Amino acid sequence: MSKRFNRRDVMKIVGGGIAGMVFTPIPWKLIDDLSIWTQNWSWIPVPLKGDINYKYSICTICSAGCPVRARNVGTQPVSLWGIKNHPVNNGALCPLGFGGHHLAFHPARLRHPVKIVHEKNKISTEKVSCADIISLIRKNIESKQTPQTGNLIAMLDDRPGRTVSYAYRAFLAQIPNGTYITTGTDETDSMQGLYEILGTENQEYGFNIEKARTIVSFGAPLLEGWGIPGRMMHARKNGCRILQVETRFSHTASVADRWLPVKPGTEAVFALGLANVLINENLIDTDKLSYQSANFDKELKNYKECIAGYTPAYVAGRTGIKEELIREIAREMTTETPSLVICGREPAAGPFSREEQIAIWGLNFLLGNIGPGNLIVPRRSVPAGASFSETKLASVKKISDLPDHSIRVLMIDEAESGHAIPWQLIERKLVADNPLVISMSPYLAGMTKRADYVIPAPTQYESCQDIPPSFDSQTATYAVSAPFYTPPENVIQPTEFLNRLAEDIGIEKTNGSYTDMIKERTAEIYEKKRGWIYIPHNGRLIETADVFTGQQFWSHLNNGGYWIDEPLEQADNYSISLFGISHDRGSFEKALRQIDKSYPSENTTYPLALVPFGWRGVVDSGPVTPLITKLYQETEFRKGTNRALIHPETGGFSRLRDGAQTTIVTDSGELQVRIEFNDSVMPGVVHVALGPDQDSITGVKEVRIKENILSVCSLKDNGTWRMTPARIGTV
Amino acid sequence: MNNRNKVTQDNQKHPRYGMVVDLDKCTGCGTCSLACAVENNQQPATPDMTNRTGNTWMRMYKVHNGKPFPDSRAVFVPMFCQQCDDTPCLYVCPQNAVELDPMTGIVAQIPERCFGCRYCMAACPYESRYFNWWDPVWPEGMEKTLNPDVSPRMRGVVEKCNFCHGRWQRARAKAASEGRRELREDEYIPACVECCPTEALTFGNLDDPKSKIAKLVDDPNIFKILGRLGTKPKVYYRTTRSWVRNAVDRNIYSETKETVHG
Amino acid sequence: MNNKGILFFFAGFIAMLVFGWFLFPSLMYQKLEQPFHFSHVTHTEMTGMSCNDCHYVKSDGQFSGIPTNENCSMCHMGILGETEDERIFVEEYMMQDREVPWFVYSRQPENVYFPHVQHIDFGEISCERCHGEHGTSESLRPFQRNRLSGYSRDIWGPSISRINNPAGIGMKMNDCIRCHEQSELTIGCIGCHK
Amino acid sequence: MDKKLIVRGVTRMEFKKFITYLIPWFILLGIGLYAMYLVFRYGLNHTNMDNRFAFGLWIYFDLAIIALGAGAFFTGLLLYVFKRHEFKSVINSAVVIGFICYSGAIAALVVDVGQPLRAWFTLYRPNAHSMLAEVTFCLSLYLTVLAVEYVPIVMKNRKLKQLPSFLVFEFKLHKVMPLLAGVGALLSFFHQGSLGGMFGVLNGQPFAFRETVLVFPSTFFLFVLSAIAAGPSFILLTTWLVSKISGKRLVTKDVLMSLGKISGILLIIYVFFKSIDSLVWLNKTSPAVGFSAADHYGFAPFGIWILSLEIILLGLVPGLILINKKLRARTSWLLTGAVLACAGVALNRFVTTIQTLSLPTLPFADFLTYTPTWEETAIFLMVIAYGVILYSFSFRYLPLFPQERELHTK
Repeated sequence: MSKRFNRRDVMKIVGGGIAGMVFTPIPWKLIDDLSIWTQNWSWIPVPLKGDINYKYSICTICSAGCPVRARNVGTQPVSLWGIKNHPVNNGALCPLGFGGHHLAFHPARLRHPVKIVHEKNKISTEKVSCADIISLIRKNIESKQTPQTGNLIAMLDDRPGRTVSYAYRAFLAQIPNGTYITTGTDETDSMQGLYEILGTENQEYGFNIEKARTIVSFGAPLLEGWGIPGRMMHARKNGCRILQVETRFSHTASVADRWLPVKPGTEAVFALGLANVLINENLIDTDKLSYQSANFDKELKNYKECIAGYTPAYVAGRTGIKEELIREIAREMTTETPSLVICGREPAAGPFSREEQIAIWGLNFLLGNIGPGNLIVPRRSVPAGASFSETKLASVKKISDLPDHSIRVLMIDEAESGHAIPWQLIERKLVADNPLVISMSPYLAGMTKRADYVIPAPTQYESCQDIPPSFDSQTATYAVSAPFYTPPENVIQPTEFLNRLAEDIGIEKTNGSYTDMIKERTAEIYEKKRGWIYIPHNGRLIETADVFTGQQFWSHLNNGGYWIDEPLEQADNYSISLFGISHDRGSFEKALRQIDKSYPSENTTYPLALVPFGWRGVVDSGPVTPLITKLYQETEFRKGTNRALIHPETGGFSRLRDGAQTTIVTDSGELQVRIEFNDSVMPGVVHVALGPDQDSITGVKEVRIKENILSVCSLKDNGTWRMTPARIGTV
Repeated sequence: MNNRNKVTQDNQKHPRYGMVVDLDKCTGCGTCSLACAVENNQQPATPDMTNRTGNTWMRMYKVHNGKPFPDSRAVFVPMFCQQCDDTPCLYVCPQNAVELDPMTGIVAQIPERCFGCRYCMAACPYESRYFNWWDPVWPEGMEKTLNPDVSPRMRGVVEKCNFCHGRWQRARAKAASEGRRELREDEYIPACVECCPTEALTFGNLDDPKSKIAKLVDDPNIFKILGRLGTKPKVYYRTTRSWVRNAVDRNIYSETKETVHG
Repeated sequence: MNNKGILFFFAGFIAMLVFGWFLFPSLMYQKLEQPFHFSHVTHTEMTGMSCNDCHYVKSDGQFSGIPTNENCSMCHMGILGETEDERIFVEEYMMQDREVPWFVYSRQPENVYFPHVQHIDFGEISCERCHGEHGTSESLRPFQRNRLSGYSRDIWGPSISRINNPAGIGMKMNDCIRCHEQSELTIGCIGCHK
Repeated sequence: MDKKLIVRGVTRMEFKKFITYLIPWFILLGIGLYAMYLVFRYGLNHTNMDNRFAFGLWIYFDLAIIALGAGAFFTGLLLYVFKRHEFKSVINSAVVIGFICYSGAIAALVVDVGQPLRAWFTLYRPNAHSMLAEVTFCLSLYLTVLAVEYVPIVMKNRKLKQLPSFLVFEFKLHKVMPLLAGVGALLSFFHQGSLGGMFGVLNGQPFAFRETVLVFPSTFFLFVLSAIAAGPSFILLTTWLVSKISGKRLVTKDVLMSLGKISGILLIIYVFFKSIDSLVWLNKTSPAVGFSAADHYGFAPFGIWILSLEIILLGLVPGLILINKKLRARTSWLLTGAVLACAGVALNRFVTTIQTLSLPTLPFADFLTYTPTWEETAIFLMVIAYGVILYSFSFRYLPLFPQERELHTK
């Protein structure tokens, strides 16, 4: 011990310590705790804990209004489910509906009024106050504009019929040049042709899908979220046959009983071909039909002359469907009865033109489908509520009816129809110098990206909303989407915004809160004591007459109840005109020829037919649940934005690889796309996908305005863009 | 493995859950995928996630008949863990993170025991196992919508469909509070079965001759995908169309490859 | 090695043993005080409440756990008694409508599913077996949190070596398995893992 | 400056030059460590592996270097158990190469798994059925054996030799060498086999699945056989390469020829069994589950040529070259044979890992391809750099080739 303590001694102590450590818990506990630590990293999210309870409400993502049952932890919904055997939709919910409770936390959510700063290809936001926006609008309203430069103060509402829509109209009626517009791209718009044939505007019609054995669908994505999605699914489950007339091998076409891939733009020709067979082979019941039209004989004669040219041989040449098959389909329509013909729309490709719609809906008349008890049934309208019944309302206009460069101030309502809306459709109606575009939206997504200012609106399940009947509903229905939680602090209800604006410019405000307006509307429905109310808690239908008080009726509705009207026994008078009231035969035929001519011919600069496609609700418009990536990005089950599908044998692409980046060129511009060879695409056609708004889903910090296929589609004056001549790559 | 022995011993007592997918009914709406993701706390994709690195326990395929336009037909095939009785992934897992559950017959994957060697993924012929290539990230606030019955996974582990066993646990607790040890047929069904709008999916106890599924399995149009591999899946598919059968299953020799989209 | 070498070696060896067995455990765990003290005895003896009044199995089979403000509000609308803890509870939590962020001694990891109902009804296990004499405690002992894993000391159990842990003491997976094996219960991983 | 450390009787390059030569390798090591940090911090999304291509470059690399590293145990077996004393001149080098291969493989594996902190679960509660559990056990045990075998070589360093207690220890270690060699051989046998078995047992992957021979799939034995066939060739190659680079004669030529001969004989045996195995698999095992040869070899670029290349050009041809005494005697032929043999085993491991995962099993799945990311490549190169650096230091300071001194003084 006398020697100095040296380096070797330290080594020995350390050695002893290391040897000793093996006999202590240190290494063993550390190794254990470290591995447990990997289960418990601070960045792994932890679900809420708490009491599990259930609440009922209605989904407001699209106009279908599907009832939902929310499973909550405390007050926070953690999942949404359909309500089994619900009379409205049989308990089905679409994939978007399943993510409805995510939308409040969407990465693109706005929580404060903002000004949008547009830079090249990208946008950023600056916080502003609501008062700033209001004073800007007031200035624009007050400034004296000459009609030449455009002076309309417009409100764009793509889901008319809601209480808020009436509030908009009442507001607009009070201010000079106030105009209420819809884009006319909703599925409801595909019904216009039917109303033209029936010569009625105030009478609503719906479909008795449950009764149909066969549905001939012209472009309607029946199994992908058409109408109230659950109804069609249910009908399909019960064996309803689907004949899909559509150029694209869509999901519906893939599983339909027959896929009839007509050349793009020839759907109406195909319909007239079917009419030709129906009439010439005497497959229609003329005696029965003659009751439905005042001057039936004349109409029929006229119609016969018109379709005489559309012989199966001619139609086969035009559409690409074999002559014999056309006959077979027509016969099937009268054997597998009752059969319904539906004119729909591919969510991204735009509606059919008025004439095409008339040609297609006309088949229903020949099949005797119209009228109470048939497949296309009249239904009552839902009253607007006491506060609007005596107020002056602005009339409903379609945006394509307005002259170009006429809108000075455009306010956009957040609720979208779920269908694609090309921005040019709106842009060309705005004045050239400094139009003011204000969006009332919870998100920086879809059309809001093009606005100048955004008023943050409440989103799904944050405020009371009402649900007018879906366009396909066979009776009137009404439901109220009850909120699950309160919106964030700076969020402003659109009606509240209107009230502030009204106060500022000194016009009359609406009475009470938005919930009160909805309550008034329910009171009016209750007054009539018609129909039933479905109570989701116990699955019972109660007769409205059996509900004791209006307050009770309201409380049922506010807890997920669904009011369903009685079927209408008798329709208002209608007088069928097979070319539509406002159309004579000449202009009808001319319009069809026009469409015919627009089909691209080979050996021109633009030899291909460009047809966009998408999925209802996900066509780059509003936000959807971030989990939609399960069907797009993570599986490619559905095609993402700017994916171009062509047949490998479509001429001139021998240089292209599958998956290559290339450009699509049309008259309106060009767009970068990724090519995908697909041998079920019609040769000569190129389909380009519109997918979800990827930036907003994945929460990318820098929001880009990405050009999509709609920006190169050529927009017709009638508001359609179904087909555009195009070419691929640089020549 | 002692657990496997237990399964065979106790077979009479415990249910053996399975599923039947009716391919003729499926319309490819994709609801099951989303309902599964919501139920089982699967994270949304990160910006660079692809269809090869995503996490889709319930995955939809669009399978083509191989004929070009205009004769193309397609069928939608929901593909998820086939819950094999002769479980390829179980035999290979080095640390018992996979188990054939003795109570239910579910092939259970315990992510906390998994160290991410991915050997099971190489072993699975159905491509139904998913690795967490990324940290689980939800948009801010959206983690509040997580299902409390399912624990979120961390990066670096494998996960897969487990017939929503969180629902099974809940159902058992409910039954226990009523004094029952066994579950009634409709008390426990996975999220995908509950949400399917066309009732293409049927779930139940394969060993209970009275159950709906046991009757379905007797149907001559029932088959197992890659049944010849001998992995004995408990998920059955059904179709009456022969081309669907040929495109989905390798029951005959095919020299021509079927093309696939989706 | 010479004697001196052996001596140094053992000095290191013993020092490490002392450190490992006595100092290390307290370094591993962080002691945290509960937001305020709660006396189980006061609640059971003075008011005659039973355990089941606050901790019970709900109709869907789920265990209620620690009562929420809603349950407490039946009595604690205003300040009862004069203790500081009562004041904190009422003023800082009840009145502000905030739930008390209790540290739960027996909180299992997120991936564990523990159904109380099966253990109480079928297993006939008394609460004390796992929770000890917590129900008759005067005040709340400090919560010990593992610095690495974040879990309660009660999961690991009081003995750092985990040797000879009696049944019900320690709530790691092995403790569960041991009890299940003794009662010959067939249960797989997903019986307890979610 | 480090003269005192260098083995007595041999010359090594200047220290500065030595360091300069190592700099690029250290740079590679550094890049690899950065890539490793990225993977540990952010997860395996930094690789191009995916849910179907669950294994990539790293697993392939592991399988390949473990096969080539088999030279270590096999030379040890020949020397200590079969008393082939001529291999004493390469055994030290072989042990170092073995150690590098195995430790490198484990380093790559640690990055490859998603949660390395949980890897000990395998040892704590293993699944006895899993080939990977067997691999893990054998690999970690054998790495220990290699480390123990490495120790006496380190202790032969001039400086360390001066410590008397080390000398005693080294002497004692030497006595257990035959035992270690035997244990090592047994462990190696099992883990080489298990690595082969890992794929052979995959009854869900008809391309990989093989018939069972004595409870193990046939690939179990084929992997052992191919590894011990290629191992000596790899020792041969490295010895030649080190000799070229250092400009020293390290061993006598007969040692290299002897290695080549053993490699050749074993290759011929391997090719024989591999051919039988392939025929049985293509005609019986695979068709029984509905997969024809066309299903396995119908996807470009993996045609049937890859099987022919593996068996004939990289199996039979080097085998024939190496067993032919005349050809073997000529350095160029000897090296060609050895290179082909090593390439053959590398190709075999490639086919086993990469081709298995490329091929679709589901009738409606796609054929997939895979390219590693820079991070994967960097970590792969890092392991190689680590090997080069460790070997360089060993070569400089330790007597890896006992014959060198003799040959030097001659």
